[in-house]
Amino acid sequence: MLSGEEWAIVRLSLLVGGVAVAAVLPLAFALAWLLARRRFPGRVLLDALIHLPLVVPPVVTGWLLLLAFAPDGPIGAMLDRWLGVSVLFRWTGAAIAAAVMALPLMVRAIRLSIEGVDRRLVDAARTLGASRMRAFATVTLPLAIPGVLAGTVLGFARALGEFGATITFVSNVPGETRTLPIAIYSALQTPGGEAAVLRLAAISVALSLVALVVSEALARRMGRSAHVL
Amino acid sequence: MLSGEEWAIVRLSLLVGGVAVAAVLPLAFALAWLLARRRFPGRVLLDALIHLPLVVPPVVTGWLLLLAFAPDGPIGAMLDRWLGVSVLFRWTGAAIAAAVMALPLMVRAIRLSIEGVDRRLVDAARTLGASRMRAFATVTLPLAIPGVLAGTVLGFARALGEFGATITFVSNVPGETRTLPIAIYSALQTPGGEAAVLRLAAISVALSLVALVVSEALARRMGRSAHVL
Amino acid sequence: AQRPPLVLAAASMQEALEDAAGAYAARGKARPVLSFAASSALARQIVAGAPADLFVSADEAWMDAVEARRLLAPGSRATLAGNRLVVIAPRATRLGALRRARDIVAALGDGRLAMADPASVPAGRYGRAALQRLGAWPALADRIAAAENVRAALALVERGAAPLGIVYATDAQASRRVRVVGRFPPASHPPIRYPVARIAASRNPEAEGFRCFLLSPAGRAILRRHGFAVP
Amino acid sequence: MSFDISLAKRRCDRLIAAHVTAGDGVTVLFGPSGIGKTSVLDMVAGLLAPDEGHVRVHGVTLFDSTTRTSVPPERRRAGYVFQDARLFPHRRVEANLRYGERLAAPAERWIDFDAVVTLLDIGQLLRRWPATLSGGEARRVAIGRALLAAPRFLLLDEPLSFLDAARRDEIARTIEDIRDRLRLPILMVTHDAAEAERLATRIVRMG
Amino acid sequence: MSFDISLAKRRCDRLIAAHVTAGDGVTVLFGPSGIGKTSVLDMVAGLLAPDEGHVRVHGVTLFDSTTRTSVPPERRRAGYVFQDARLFPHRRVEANLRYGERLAAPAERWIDFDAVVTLLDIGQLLRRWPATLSGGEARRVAIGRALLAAPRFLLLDEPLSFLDAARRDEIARTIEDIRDRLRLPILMVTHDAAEAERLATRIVRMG
Ligand SMILES: Nc1ncnc2c1ncn2[C@@H]1O[C@H](COP(=O)(O)OP(=O)(O)OP(=O)(O)O)[C@@H](O)[C@H]1O
Ligand SMILES: Nc1ncnc2c1ncn2[C@@H]1O[C@H](COP(=O)(O)OP(=O)(O)OP(=O)(O)O)[C@@H](O)[C@H]1O
Ligand SMILES: [Mg+2]
Ligand SMILES: [Mg+2]
Repeated sequence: MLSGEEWAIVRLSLLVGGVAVAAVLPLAFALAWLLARRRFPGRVLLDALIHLPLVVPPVVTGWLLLLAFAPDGPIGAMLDRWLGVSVLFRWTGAAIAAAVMALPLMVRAIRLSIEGVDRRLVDAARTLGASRMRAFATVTLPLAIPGVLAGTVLGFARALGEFGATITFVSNVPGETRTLPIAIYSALQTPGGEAAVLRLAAISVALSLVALVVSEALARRMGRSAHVL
Repeated sequence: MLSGEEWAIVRLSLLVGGVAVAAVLPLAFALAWLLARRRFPGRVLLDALIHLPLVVPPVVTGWLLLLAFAPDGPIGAMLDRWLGVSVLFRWTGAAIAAAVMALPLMVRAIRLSIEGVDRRLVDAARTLGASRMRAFATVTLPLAIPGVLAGTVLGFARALGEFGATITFVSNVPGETRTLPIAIYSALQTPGGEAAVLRLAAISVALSLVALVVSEALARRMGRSAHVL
Repeated sequence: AQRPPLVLAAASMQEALEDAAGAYAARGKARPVLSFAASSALARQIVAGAPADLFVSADEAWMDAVEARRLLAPGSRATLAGNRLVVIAPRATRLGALRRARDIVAALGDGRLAMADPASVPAGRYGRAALQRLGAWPALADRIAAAENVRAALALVERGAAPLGIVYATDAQASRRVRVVGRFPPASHPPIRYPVARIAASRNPEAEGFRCFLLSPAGRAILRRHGFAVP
Repeated sequence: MSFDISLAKRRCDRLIAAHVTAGDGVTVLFGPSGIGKTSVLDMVAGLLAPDEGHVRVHGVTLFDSTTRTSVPPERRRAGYVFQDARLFPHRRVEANLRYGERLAAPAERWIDFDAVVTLLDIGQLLRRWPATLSGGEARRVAIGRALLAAPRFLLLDEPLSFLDAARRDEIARTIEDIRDRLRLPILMVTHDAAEAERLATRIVRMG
Repeated sequence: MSFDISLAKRRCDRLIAAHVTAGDGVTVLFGPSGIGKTSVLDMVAGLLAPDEGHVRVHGVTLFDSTTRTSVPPERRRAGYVFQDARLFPHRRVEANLRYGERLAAPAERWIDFDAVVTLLDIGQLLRRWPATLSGGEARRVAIGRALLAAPRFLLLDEPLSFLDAARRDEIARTIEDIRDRLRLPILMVTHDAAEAERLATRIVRMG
């Protein structure tokens, strides 16, 4: 079915997409909660900042990431000094690019769900002895699960499809940063590469179909968002 | 402040993004409603199809659009025969690309909101004499407004940032398809174009900031999603 | 009034062709409309039947692909310009001039060599051919950072993400952040040529005018000024 | 015959069955919590599909499982006061009240807006959003909304809960009035024996 | 002194004021719809910030505007039965009941799970989702949830609404028991004169 090289690309794509989404999910949730429930100065600015990777072309995002993570860039220098690592040309860099691109989609979806959570249920939890944090974890969070799932699906799909920022940031290194879209792009650059493009695109679509089916199943099991009297 | 050429690019970007989002919104809503409220065979497949432009790299989406809208492509031939128009190299084509890329984001956000609408309110509307359609228009739709707004913002931001599909589909024609991201790409291709890149990117960000502020204001006015006793 | 001709051109020709279009307009002609993108995208648009007038490709392969479908006006294909491949390093590098290809391997240290994707992008394919011919490819094959295009490869070197890169001489000349540390002998790779041709379906009379202008001494002077080699 | 109801419906672990044949007046459904009173009203209103049986009101068949008839809820013209208030959260109180009124043919209306507002003493709430209402206030608005939709019969699910004695009395008097003067069939759930005593023309016990 | 409450709060167009000083037993808040009874309970529970005044229960200051004290709701240990049921829709009935129980120190609990289930007759509902409960069933679960959280005082907002006479009586007996045996201070809202009569140690009229 799949060639060895294709398998390697699929594995890498899943690794990059999975790690990106898993790593950025807590941040996305925190940001969504801030935007949904708190009023503070600079709120709209934060919101705009989060939307940035959506508005600015991916290539620019990739370029800005490169500036930040380059050996003499602000984050790159820190990583080098403290951890002695570099994400350039590494799958970790690809995951960072994917995470940045997925973030706005995840934040919006989660925020939408949090805004829909009835605060009176949180009140009820508080009178029953739950601290603010505990009420959040046991009421707000589970009731926002539909948004978390939707955000995760969107983010994962976006991460699977991420191309422009990734190739600009960490280029196209087989086994490290050559994810499905980048392999597709390579094929697309070659005259007569259409067959390979369609094949690889079909693999992407199959992956996302699996992700969707899983998320729908999860949603059905967890998504008891029915209303109380 | 802005040069004449920059103004033209901004106007074009707003036109393309605005038309794309406005035109695709009803479709997005219909699809979101179908996915949220109906169970039918092929539902997950439809869902996957909608997510496609997210998963597949934009360049591939652009290429597929090109195939579909080419003079002898399935849609292009129809457009030509019935309306005598072609969208190739035209801003309408750029709007189509932007709409396709924005669609999945819009559908997800709207769907999330529709799933959160309490059906018992729809029941109440029905007993008060509202037909299924009317109850939908007067209860489900307004209560899903937060999702519609979130979807519109996401979709508009995505449309403003759309690059890969657009340039592959309708190229980079000044005044027709050279939107902000494509102008940014052009600047990136020019030696020493970094200043222009940053300037154009700043314009994009400013536009999206305005869009966000407007949407937040709208949300505050319309988003009475408080719960009834 | 007649619409000006639409020229689809490789992104790496952007500055030179903008200048040429300006010069052409200064002669009282309508300024051609220029659309820059990757040659692959432009070629596909032409193949799909999009209404363009001229095509300037970054390599022969994509022009061949269009020609194979009989979409070029017969006899209109010509070589517009040529280019050279160079090795660059960040401006502040302490490297001396590289004389042999194997010097690249040594100079790279544990860094990567930035170049356009050697599997697909024209500049990358030329670079690979040269490295193969000079015997350095086996040592470098898995040390490549394959970028989306030459400009992206250039950016990797400018930012110090890669210690060395292979780009066109035109790109190297335009960047103040890098220095040329080596040049590939022209014989080490297939000739780098930017072909131009008129699209068969073009009905725009000005298209041929602009094509001729580009190939005229005045047009070639502009290209030369931007660092291109002209026949 | 104002109500001719015979229904059966399985819900979770419970079998709900109801048989009501009633002439004019108020029919009170009486029975312990969870026996299926609300379910019966929902089935009469067309919001819940019975497994089998029939619903006829005023001689009009609204549902019949043998002929597979089921009139959609909006054409049943039930004035349903739900056990929960179910106000539309995105409309102010006035817009909630007007929702059904606007959909009813003017000739069919039998009470006007001002009369409802006065009766229920909700004049000072008209500009409010439902989320800011107290329990009793929301209940009164819900009653008003149902009355203004020009219904041909009433389904009242504990309509007087959350209300103080004075208001209960006021609204009970209105129900008597609707019963006696307008002769609208009324199907009502209550747990209050005194209320049942006062309003019921007949009492149907469930369970 | 079990309750020492003096509160003022502006809500929309209404000024809510309440003064309660009560010894042991059940204090019934009585007053017309919309006068502010629920608001007072919310302020005692810590869910609504009073504009000024103080709340002391059992001699412990839970709120005082002069000293800017405000104990967070989770440490006030109120057993609050809301006017609406407010069950957690994502937890089954059993998990709803256990929510507060799990958070209470075992030593503080004064009623156990099985006793609550028997008392409220909700044994067959334990595996259900709240969305499938009838009005009275939801109410009973809400009462059980509040009792199981080992509260040190009770706030009951029309706890017996939606319940049939037999169950009302049962629960009223439990309230009497809590009042007399456990001597928990109880602040309760009801519109039912008979209920007030039966349970109230004293009645505080609002409005
Ligand atoms: N969230 C809110 N915002 C503004 N006003 C509110 C809000 N909630 C309640 N009110 C108003 O405050 C007043 C007191 O409400 P409260 O719910 O305390 O009344 P109540 O005495 O419990 O009435 P009922 O017996 O009808 O439940 C009412 O006029 C009500 O409309
Ligand atoms: N959506 C539902 N899904 C499954 N079972 C339900 C649903 N709604 C109600 N039930 C069950 O059906 C039975 C009847 O419920 P119903 O609401 O009709 O009772 P009721 O007589 O109105 O009770 P109450 O006086 O407590 O309101 C109850 O056992 C209830 O748990
Ligand atoms: Mg009921
Ligand atoms: Mg109240």
